[in-house]
Amino acid sequence: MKRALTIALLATLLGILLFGLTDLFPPAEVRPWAEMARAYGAGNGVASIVLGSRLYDTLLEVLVFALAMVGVRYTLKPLGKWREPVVPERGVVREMADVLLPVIIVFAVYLAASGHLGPGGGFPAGAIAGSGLLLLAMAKGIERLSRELHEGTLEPLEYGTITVLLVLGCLSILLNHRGSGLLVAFNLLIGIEVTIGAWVVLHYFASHRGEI
Amino acid sequence: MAAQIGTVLGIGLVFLGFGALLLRRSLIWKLLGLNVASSGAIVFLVALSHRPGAVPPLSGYPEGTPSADPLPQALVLTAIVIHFATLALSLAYAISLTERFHTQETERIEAASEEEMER
Amino acid sequence: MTAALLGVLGYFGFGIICFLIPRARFLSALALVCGTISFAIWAPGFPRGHLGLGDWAIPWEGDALAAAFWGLSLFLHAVLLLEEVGKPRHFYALLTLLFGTVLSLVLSRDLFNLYISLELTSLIAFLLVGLEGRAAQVWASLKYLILTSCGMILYLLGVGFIYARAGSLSLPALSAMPPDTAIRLGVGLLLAGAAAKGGVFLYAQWLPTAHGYAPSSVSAVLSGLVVKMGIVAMARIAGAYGAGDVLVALGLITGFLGIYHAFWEKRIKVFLAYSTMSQLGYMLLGFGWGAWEGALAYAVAHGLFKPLLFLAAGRAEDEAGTHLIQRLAGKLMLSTRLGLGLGTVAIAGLPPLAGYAAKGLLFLNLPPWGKWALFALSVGTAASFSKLLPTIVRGRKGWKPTWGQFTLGLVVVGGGVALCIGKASLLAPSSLISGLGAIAAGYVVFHLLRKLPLRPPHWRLDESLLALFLAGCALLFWVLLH
Amino acid sequence: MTVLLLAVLAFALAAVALTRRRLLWGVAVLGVHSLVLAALYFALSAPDVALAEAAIGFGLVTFVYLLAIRRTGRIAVAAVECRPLLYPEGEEVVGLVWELLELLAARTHRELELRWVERGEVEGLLSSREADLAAGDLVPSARETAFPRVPLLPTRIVRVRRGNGPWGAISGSREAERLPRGGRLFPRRGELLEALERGELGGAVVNLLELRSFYLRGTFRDAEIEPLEDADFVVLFAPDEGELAEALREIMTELREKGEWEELLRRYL
Repeated sequence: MKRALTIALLATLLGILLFGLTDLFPPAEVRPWAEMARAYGAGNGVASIVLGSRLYDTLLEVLVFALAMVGVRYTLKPLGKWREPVVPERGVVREMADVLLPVIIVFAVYLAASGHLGPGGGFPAGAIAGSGLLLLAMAKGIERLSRELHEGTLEPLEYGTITVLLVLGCLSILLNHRGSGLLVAFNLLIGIEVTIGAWVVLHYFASHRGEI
Repeated sequence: MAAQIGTVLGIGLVFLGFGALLLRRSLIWKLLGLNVASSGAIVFLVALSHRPGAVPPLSGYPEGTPSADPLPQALVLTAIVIHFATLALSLAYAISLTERFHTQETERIEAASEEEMER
Repeated sequence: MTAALLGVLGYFGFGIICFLIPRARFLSALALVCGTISFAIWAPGFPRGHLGLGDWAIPWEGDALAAAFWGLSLFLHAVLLLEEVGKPRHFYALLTLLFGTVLSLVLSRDLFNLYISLELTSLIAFLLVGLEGRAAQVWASLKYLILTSCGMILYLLGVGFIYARAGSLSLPALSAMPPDTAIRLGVGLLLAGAAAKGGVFLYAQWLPTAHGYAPSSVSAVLSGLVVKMGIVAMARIAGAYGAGDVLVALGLITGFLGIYHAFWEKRIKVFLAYSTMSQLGYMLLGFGWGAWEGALAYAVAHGLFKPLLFLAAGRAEDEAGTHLIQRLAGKLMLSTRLGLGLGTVAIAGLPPLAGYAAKGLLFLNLPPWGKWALFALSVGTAASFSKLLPTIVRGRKGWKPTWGQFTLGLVVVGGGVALCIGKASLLAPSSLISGLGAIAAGYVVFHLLRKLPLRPPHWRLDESLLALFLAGCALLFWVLLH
Repeated sequence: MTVLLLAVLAFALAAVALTRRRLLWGVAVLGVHSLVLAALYFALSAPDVALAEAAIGFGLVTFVYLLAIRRTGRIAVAAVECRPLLYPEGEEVVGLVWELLELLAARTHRELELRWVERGEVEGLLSSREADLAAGDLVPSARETAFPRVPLLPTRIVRVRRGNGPWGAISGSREAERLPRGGRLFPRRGELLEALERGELGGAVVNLLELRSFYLRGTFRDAEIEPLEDADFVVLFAPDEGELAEALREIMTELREKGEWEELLRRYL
């Protein structure tokens, strides 16, 4: 009964939405963006919007990301640590991890720094750096790396990055200051913030004792 | 044509995701459904940015070639991050709840948490 | 514009730093000072402008609505700083960021900026609800998260429909569009999504548990301010597009169903949460019928007496060691009972308190049958709150008022009196009689109905989701066919 | 054309992922789905979004999910090895109890994580919650009856006597509690058996399945057997795992009703 009702309901929703599509095409003209991108010193239309004309949205988005990570931290912390995760015995994996780490970092920095010219930007760069870091950490033994990247130092760095980003962003909006240097700075800051966020969260998910 | 296909796919994914959200009983599966539904909304927006024969919104293409609309793509970049953030938070909540009640069935979790509140 | 943005920036900046520094309450107070100065500078001029360059920039505009909510949130911030001493620093940090987001949201005139601001407000709300980490709170928070995420997916689809037709995300551009199918559908989706955030009945069945189980100072902000952000978004969208009748319909639904549930609810904070849902009906009716002044006055008034009720209810639970209304009677201190009592008579509309004045303002600008609907809602509110009377009347003598409750109570009385003096028609005999009549009728109705064996349904996650989709589909049909 | 192909693929993958029974498969297929979506975005001339989807939608989301499943989706089993009930065969684990545990995992949407332990470790593992349940060669000792338990098979504790010498039993077990004074304890069954074969022991306190394994090895042809008490092989659960125990009880009832239980017994015993 409930199943049938649910499916009927969703089918209705699907029908309405598909009906709406019939009237949707062709969409409105694309507004010329090249001028605006040039004004911000960007070669990438998307980057010029994300970091330029709609920078304020991006600042709020960074806050959303940071706060969700804060939430994850406060939710998982009371659960306590998981017992020492298994570390692979073979040295090859560990050595590969040592070689891969700089490659991943360089790639992430490249993505962040060239985000205003081509595809890329701070968020994907941070995601790649953060998850790469954790993968390697798992290969090397997570406890070792998390001792080195201590939360006591990461937390001020994270909040500091956000504060700098907020102040810089709002000032650039207010003073109408533009330029590709600013975009690179934003992307790098966002990259740092997302890297820290992703690392901390993945690390929490990996090492905190949840169920069982 | 590509844009139409994309929009239909987006709406289809929303449908699938909501279906899983409503019909599955396990919490983690519900969250997986929510994830699919939100990726559907993203596909929908990306498809709307496309124009026939369009190139990516990057400079360096010859003058006069039609380009895709950068704005929906910019929105989508934001939306992807937001969806990830809420997903991570909800998974953390799910872990914390399963830790306490040792089940993932939403009905049982709900009943158990009501019971806990009465105490 | 500059001043407003700097005020918001101050809130965000101090909020983030609160995470790091032990004296978080002090920093939060600095943010409040920052916001107040900024408010004093921008409010007189109602500035308008764009954040950014070119066609894609985010339009910002100050108006009466923004000013009202700035005033309310600055005041509530001050109250909470007075009320909550010695909480962990992330509590103050989240609170500051929450108020900052609210300040930014009410100024925004851009669909996507509204989306992100709504996400940010509710994200902070999830964290605040689950902050103490009791399982029921975590579950309430997760339910809140799942339901509002569904709403936001609908909202995002709506943004897509609107943008594809209008080529712009700004609300002024939306109002210039011819109402074809895609635009109608888009507006419907946006309204449904915002309703899921805004605590409208059927769309937001997360509200009773989230507001009922959260720590009481958090419930106070959530009920007083945060759910209204969804209503603000709905008012802005419907105002730009001209979909007032949808708001009226939603207002009637949430008003009466909320009262129906509140009437039979036994737990005090959940009862207050259902009452919040019904109170949102007044605001929706006001916005829907274009009585913005009255709707705003009611939003502010509700933002004053509902936090008072929640704070007093939190104290009451602590003092009596139970959350069942029946068992509270006889166990509460005089100060707590005074807070509860003042909130109750204010929400029931006793002249000349804030509730009465705001209802009166709303009443003036409604069409005739709207007046009857409003009167019926007032009777229902008074009836559902009648069950708090024994709790308020009987009790212990102790006297331990808190500063937050004291300030709120003072403003509920003072603001109401000031409004009544300012608007002479509120003190006309006919208004007074209808105000007192509603309370009396409510008390009679309470005694007539309370023995009825009606029990409203219990909204679990699956039912809530079904309700959301059902009501969403209904709304889409309505918008398409109108 | 590419777009159509990718769209159909993405939809099919999502549909497959959401209808799986095993969470791990669902997440894995959804990861592939995300990659296909990234390709689709690329085909729709949105390289920025494609990159973000690959890094976040595929990378981070899948990663977080896998880690979350690792946390929530496991039942940690402390397994006491015992041929026909629960024993390793090559890389695999097999046995009557294993089949039951797999049913339990499917019903509770969780994965099994097995850890071979010695009989004497069971109590400690369960009370420290390091294991959610213990199974295998498990007749609960007096102290272990405090844990929630589900009886599986009736058995009997017997004394077998072959010659002169001290008695032996496996430490921490019910049998060890019935050991006469001066008896010797062994951590594993294999060691007990070897001691018997070397003639260091005159007899042992065992349950019927152990007795059976002794017979199969031909050690006990001419022994005299004295029954001591009736008991049950059980699955023991950690103190707060009443839910899991309830689920297993339901499974057992269903199996008995459908007659599949007899079939299982015939297959393994």
